[in-house]
Amino acid sequence: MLETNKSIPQKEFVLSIEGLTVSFDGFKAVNDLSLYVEEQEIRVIIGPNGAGKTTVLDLICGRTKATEGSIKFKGTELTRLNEHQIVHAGVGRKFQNPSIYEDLTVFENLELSFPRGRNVWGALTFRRDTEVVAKVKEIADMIFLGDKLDMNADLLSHGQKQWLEIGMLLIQDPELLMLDEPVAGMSVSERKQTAELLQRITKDRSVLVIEHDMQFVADIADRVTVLHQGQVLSEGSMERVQSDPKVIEVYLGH
Amino acid sequence: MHSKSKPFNGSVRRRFLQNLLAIPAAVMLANASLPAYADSANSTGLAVTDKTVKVGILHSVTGTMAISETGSVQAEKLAIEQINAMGGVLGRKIEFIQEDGASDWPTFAEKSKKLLINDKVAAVFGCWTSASRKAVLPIFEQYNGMLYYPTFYEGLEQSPNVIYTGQEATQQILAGIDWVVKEKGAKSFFLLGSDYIWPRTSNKIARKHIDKLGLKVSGEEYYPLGHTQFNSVINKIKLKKPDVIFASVVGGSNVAFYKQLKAAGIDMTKEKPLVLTISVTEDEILGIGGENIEGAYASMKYFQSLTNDNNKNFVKAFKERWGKDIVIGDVTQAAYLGPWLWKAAVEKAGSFDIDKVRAASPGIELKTAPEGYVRVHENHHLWSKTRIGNAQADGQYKIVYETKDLIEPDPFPAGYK
Amino acid sequence: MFADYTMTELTSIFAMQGFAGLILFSVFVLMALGLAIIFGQMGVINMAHGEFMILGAYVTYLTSTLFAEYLPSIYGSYFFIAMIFAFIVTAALGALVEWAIIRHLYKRPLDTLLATWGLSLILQQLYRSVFGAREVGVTLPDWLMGSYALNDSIEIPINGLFVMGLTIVITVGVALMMQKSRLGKQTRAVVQNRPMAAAVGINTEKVDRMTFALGCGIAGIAGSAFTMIGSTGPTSGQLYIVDTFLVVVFGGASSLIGTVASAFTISQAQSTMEFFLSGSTAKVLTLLTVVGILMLRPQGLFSLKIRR
Amino acid sequence: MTKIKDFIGRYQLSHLLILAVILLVVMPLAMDIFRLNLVGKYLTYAFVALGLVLCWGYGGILSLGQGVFFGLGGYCMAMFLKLEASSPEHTAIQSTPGIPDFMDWNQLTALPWFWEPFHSFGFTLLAVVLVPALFAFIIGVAMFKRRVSGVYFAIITQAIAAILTILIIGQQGYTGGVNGITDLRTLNGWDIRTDSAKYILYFINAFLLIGCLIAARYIIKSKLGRLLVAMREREDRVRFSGYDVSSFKIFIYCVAAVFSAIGGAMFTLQVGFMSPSFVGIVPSIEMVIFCAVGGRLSILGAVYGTLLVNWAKTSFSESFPELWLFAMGALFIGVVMAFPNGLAGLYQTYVEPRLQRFRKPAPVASQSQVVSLEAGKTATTTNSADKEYSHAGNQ
Repeated sequence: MLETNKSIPQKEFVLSIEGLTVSFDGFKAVNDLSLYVEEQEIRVIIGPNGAGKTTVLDLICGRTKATEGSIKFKGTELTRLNEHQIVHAGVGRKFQNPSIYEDLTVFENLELSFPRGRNVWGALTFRRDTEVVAKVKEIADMIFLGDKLDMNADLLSHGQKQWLEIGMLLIQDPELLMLDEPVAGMSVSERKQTAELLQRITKDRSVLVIEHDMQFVADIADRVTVLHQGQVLSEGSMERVQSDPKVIEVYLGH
Repeated sequence: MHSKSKPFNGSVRRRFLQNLLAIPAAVMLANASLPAYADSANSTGLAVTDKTVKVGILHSVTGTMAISETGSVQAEKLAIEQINAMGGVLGRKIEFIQEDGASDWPTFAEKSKKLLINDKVAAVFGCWTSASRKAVLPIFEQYNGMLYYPTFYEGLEQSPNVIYTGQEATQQILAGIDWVVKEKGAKSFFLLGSDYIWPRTSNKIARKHIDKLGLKVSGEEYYPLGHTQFNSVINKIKLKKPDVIFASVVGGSNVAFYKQLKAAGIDMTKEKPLVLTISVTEDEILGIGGENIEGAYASMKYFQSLTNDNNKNFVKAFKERWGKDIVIGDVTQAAYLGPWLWKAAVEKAGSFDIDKVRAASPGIELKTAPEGYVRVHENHHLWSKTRIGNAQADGQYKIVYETKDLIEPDPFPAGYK
Repeated sequence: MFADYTMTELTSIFAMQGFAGLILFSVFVLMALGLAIIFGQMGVINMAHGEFMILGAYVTYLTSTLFAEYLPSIYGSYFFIAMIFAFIVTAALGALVEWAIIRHLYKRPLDTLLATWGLSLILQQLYRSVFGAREVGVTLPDWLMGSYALNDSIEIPINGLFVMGLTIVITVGVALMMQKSRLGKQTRAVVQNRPMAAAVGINTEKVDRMTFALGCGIAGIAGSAFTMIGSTGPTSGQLYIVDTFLVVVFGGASSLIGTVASAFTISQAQSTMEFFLSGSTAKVLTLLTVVGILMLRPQGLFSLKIRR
Repeated sequence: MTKIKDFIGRYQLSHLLILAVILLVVMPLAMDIFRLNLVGKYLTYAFVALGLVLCWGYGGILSLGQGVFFGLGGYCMAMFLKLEASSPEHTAIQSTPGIPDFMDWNQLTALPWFWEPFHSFGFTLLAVVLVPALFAFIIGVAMFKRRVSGVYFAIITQAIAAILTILIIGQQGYTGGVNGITDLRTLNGWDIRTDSAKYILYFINAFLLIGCLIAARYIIKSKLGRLLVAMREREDRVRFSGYDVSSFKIFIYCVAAVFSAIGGAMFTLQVGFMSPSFVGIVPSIEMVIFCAVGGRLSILGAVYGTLLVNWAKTSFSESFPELWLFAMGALFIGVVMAFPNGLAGLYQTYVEPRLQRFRKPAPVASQSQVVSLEAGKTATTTNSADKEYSHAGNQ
């Protein structure tokens, strides 16, 4: 572990998690976890079921409150903020199951995510001006839904819904993008497209991904963190992690 | 529109639909088609024809108050039937229009407006709670109607458009307290009531009187309407050991209170403490169960067990009309007086006109009243006797005391003006 | 305020007051238990719960009349039979209601609130048409209405003891049933994962119906027991509904222990405050406290902290 | 004018116009003043139902205590009117002239401090709106910041209604107790009991209602309206799109409270009294029913639903006084089970398609928007139901 930490170049961290612990009625889902993400890094978290992967994302975005520890995002302590304040700070989160507004059209889904008019008064006086329309179109093209703007979101395929949710994050231009299993349930060609999409959109931001699909992980990851029982088991490049005996034991033993 | 007074035939549904559709039209027609009589018996366009006169009955037949108001409806219908059997009023048969106040005060106001404006009734017999009376009062004053109100109540009111056939608080309370002090040697009182205007005002009157007699009020408690748990207050009573529990609990709470009082080992027949209630009539005992209130005393103007001939006839007629198991309480009797007092006033005035009936009302006597004899006071309340009854296991009261004279109604007792 | 009384008096008063609190506790548990099953396990908001209770009371009334007429010799024991009848009748009505109304609304829990409110109106009018608008007096066997004198100043109402005993029996019975019996296990399985329960061969429709009927049946028993302490009239059921829901919600809906704990807390708070303050003030303060605590713990007293 | 047209598409404008014509022309012509006054009374409930469409239909917040706000608005107005009716000349027979009669009966010798400002009509008008808004704001902050929702919120509002009822009844010296505040006569010297006053009040009432409808329409059409729909679907997603969900819930709850309060104040003016029976649970649930009958997602439906239920109630209770509860109960069950979208749903399913055939095709943009919105409506109910169901299972 020490070795891994040393190998990190002295760049500024976008996200630094230190000593993070959360317990549910005595069960420590995340236990004294520390994790650092650099600027423009694509970090993938893997680990067996129940390792605490999703809980870590929940903790970062404020959905779950930490019992102990700190989460610093560009110097801001996130554990003290509400969910929407964390979003305003520049953290975006995609859920495991596509979480979109199925009653609304693709356009409206993206429009609602457009970062303007986020308070009551703003929402009442929000107008659909050219800036909004242009931005929505731009994002829609990026997520391969440029021709489906007027379609109701519940009519999209599962993969398209995943893209839409990613698009809803992109329109907010977050500095840290967190994706929980972005290619789950996608066809092979959709996976390829998604991998390309991720490569493209990570140019000027950091990305934290949870994924099970090892091929996909290998395609996109700068570095990989393996979680086990709420703690970091191993960290480093894909090859390095794959050859770590502890990781092999956990996966085979599982 | 008021098809309910006729029996239904096969086409109820169609008739009903017709009724629904006909409402707006019928309202206008009804206004237009009213008989334009202008004789001396009816110079103000009331719903009076050569053969009939319309009156209203306005009580709750649904909702929480239906429990209490059912008896009043029955009494008023019985009185109307008896009057019709005797030839009606000024030669006209009485037809009644019954409306449901639904235990909801705005509904009372709405229905009273309908009765006065649309139906042009010559009198309304109705209301039970003070709140419903307060809600309709401005309407009766504005449209100049006549209301016969049957319930014993807190007083503090005197309207030219209402005849109060029940007792106001001082009539009921002072005699009762005097009696327990004199006959039972009571020195201390615990006042317990439901939390609304009648018990609070009654207890104020009681407290003032008790103070005047130089005696002690050892506690005063109110519980929300509909409260069902009285064990705490019963413990308090046990702690304070008053000579008298002066109770004005109403509605469903009554049942809970007396059952729990008995279960807590307070045997009311031992009179330690003695229970004096102003709210439990024979009607309420039906729900409480005679065995659960046996020994309590009630102070009011009428009990079913009165032995005068008027009452014997009344009870007999009432049971013939509404079933042998029925009981009659104070308010039911007072409601029965309404149509009779109205008839007497109309006949004295020789007219159905509200103003003339009002002018004729003070001084009207009813020698046939089940409670004995009543007379209408200038202030529209009744002169009446007050009696103390001792509750028996069979659900009836044994009358143990009766004031010698009629008590003058005093709706605005000194200190409340 | 206690200066006027001797120590013995005070001791006995506090003993009796404690007992009054326990009676109130039992009453709350009895009221809430049926609802806790229906609301907690099935998510159905049954606004007609009070009317089911009153049905139990009316059944008790009918049974007592029957016994007085035909079986006066064993009148003293009619109450037990009445409770059984009350359970059967209300449970049957519950099953009927579930079949006719509730099962169509499982996906819309807030709508069950409206539909059962309509049902409560219908039941009220039904009682009024059948039994009359007046309250009926349920005559109780003499042995139930007395009190047991512990010493000179402490008297324990027997019906209070009876209600407490009944509460314990029913609570334990329900708890055992939910833990051990087939229906209980099936109910919990259905609550936790409906499709899976169906997949392993549980007849979920039947389980729903039985659960709803069970909840209503317990309401019926409660109503039967309440003839000892309260009134029986067409609208008496409405007196209980707010308290009942608060007890269940305060307890944390899904747990029976929570319901019992919340009934205990609310009853003790209310009965203590009633003794020191006036009745209305005590009621207001109790309700305010419950609302306040619910704000702090929206999921009630007993709910597991889990990852959402 | 063009601005109004912007947010009420021409299509909806026609419906609103029809309602306005019914309220402002047809009703006054077809009815005598007694029935019209009755309709006016019903319309005051429509304010509450309209508020419920916003906070329940769109916001997903079921409040069983809207009567609280209706009552607060009504009481504010009643306090002003009562003070005017209690001038020293009118109350000369009291032991303390110049205070309301019920205070005198309760041996109060001076006007309580919180009554004093209600001598001013301006203050009263402000209070009618602000007191309930503030109260709703406090409840809203306490509840929604703590994420109390669904059934729990419904039960808590019920408890709040119960608390307020007990308080009002118990403090009769200050509030008039169970009788309420009665015998109100004049408004700034204008006798509100005369027929002409009733006509004028009816029109004021109708105009205010139409004003509230337009305001509600604006809210629904704004991004805030779409956010509410989105929140019912995916509250977390809205939160993680950077919105403070609770502030939107508080806002819509306050709007509903203000609408209810305006209705309450108009009720007091038209009926001439205010009583605690409105604050309680039963009327609060009844008003939810009005909203459900009209269609919980339709603001115009709220008005029609209220009128229909109350008209049925009045007719039933006149024709079959002892049976109307059966009919009402059946109506509630029937609407919930068979027509969950109420009258509006029936209209959309059966009437509208036929009308559409006779209609000239509307401009493409607005039509597509309408269609999608309506498709959204039906989808909303089914999807949210699924979600609520899984919630219930988790509890």
